[in-house]
Amino acid sequence: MLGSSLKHPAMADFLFAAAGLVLAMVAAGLARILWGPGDADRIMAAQLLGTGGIAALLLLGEATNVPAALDVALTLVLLAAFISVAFVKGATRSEADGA
Amino acid sequence: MTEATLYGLCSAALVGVGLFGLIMHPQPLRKILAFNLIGGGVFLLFGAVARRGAAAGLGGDPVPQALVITGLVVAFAATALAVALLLRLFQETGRATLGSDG
Amino acid sequence: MAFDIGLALLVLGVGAWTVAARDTFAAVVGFVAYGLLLALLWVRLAAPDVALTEAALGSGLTGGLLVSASTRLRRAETRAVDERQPASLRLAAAVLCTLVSAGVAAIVLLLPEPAPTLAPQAMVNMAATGLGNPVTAVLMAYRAIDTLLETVVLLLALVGIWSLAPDRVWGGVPGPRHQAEPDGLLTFIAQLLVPVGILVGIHIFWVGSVAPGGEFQGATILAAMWILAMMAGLVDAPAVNRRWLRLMLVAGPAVFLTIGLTGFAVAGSFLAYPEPHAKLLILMIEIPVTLSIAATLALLVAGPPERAPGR
Amino acid sequence: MSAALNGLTILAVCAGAFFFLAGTVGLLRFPDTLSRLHALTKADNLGLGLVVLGLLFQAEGLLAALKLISVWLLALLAGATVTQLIAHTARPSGPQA
Repeated sequence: MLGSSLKHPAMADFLFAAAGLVLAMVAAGLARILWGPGDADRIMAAQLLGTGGIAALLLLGEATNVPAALDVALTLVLLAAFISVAFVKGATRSEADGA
Repeated sequence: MTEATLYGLCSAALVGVGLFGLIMHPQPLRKILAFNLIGGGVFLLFGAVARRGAAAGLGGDPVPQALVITGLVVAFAATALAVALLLRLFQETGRATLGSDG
Repeated sequence: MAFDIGLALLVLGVGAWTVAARDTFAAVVGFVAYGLLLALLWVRLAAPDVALTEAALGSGLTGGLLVSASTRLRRAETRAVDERQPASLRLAAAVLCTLVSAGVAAIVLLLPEPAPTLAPQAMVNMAATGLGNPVTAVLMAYRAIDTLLETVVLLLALVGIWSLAPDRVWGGVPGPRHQAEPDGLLTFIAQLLVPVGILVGIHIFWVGSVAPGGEFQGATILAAMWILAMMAGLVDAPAVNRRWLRLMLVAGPAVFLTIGLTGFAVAGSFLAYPEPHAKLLILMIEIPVTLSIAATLALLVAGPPERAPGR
Repeated sequence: MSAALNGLTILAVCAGAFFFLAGTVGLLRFPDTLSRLHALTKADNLGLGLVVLGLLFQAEGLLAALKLISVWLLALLAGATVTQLIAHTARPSGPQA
């Protein structure tokens, strides 16, 4: 976890700053879109936060030398798709319930 | 201020925010959400304590970290049970509230 | 530090939004975002094992469960909206919550210095377990009793959910039957994601002995993939009275308990492992436990039986 | 050698961050939901791809590189198909369809 690295310290700083920047961008977008009128907008907002969050996570993991961040990113990608499918299935089921 | 203190304070605020939601929302699903929010805050407190205990080449004390993992699993089990109860209530009565009216 | 302050504020903001949102579904989406940010935060707190658990279970599986519940409850929820509480009650609640927050904050600020830690002991004794990941060593060796009881708690929750089934579908199949469309998009995505997800799940379980990961994280991913396959109609949920299913559910805790009891005979106390074989025994526990947890988690999400068992 | 790789990393990560920035600006400026989401999805997936590319130059070992690439591919594929699925469910029941 805290293994030695040959990475240049300036490189770690750069990646760290990039992680912060990407996260800030995504947060700005999130605030706008969570207000969106429909459910579909919102679930896509979460999906998009996912993309940016994963990018930030990968950068952070590389900057602070946590290789397991890759596994966390893989997990997030898989589970984000799972949540979206649960939404689609739940929405169609809700219509069936109402019919 | 260290990052452990910062995240510890963040966890304190999260517990308060979650508790407010738990008290104020009439809908059970919102209460379940708030309960999970509080859970996140409490686990984060453990995380801050673990981070403070960084020693022996580790970034944090593994014992509280393992406790958080156990806690997350139990919180999930409780959430799943609560959601199942709520959905059954909805199936039986067509309502998803606990109000005594109607 | 600027990054940490920003991340902490972001987590707080999303958390507050989850409470404040008027629409329940919007709040649930906020909660999913909250979980994702917490996973980032756990990486910052040097707890990658917890980050994995949060990503898989705290945000992922819980998120999926709440998303489908809130879409199903949609109409009931909108009907129930606006039972506004009186202002005096809101104020009282706000004061109470501020006090609780202040109390927790005081605890954080007054934590003893230097911080007590079990990290050195965990590292010193790790060689005896044959493991390379201290968190797994805590879960499977030092505090194995917690983990054993936890697997039992999961089973109890499942029994609770199953007992909600109406009489006519007792012991039946959870959830609706999802029809697969051979050329459908959902079938495609499931056929793609499920095998990859199973590989990732096994990988994360397997590296858990030496690196961040372990049985809970791996099992959660496997569970999510099973439910994904069910939702896409690739497989049907099993009737909960199937013998193989019941066996699969109890196999993990049963093996765990058996090896724990054997500890009395071979190493002097409950859940003690004889030193040269510790790693082998831990692995013998972990494999069935992972399968049992995966099945239990998936069935917890699937909910109570809704269709008669048939055949 | 390592300096050149570092340079490539900086270049790709900067380009990636730029796309995330562009996505957010598009989000704030486009008029309607659909075009906002359209722009944002494209920009974010490209941003993630460039970040992954940049980190590939730093990857230690084949497994790490493989994981990085799979993260991107999965995000791309899952994102695209899931967006389609959501669009299908959103259309008939959408309030202002």
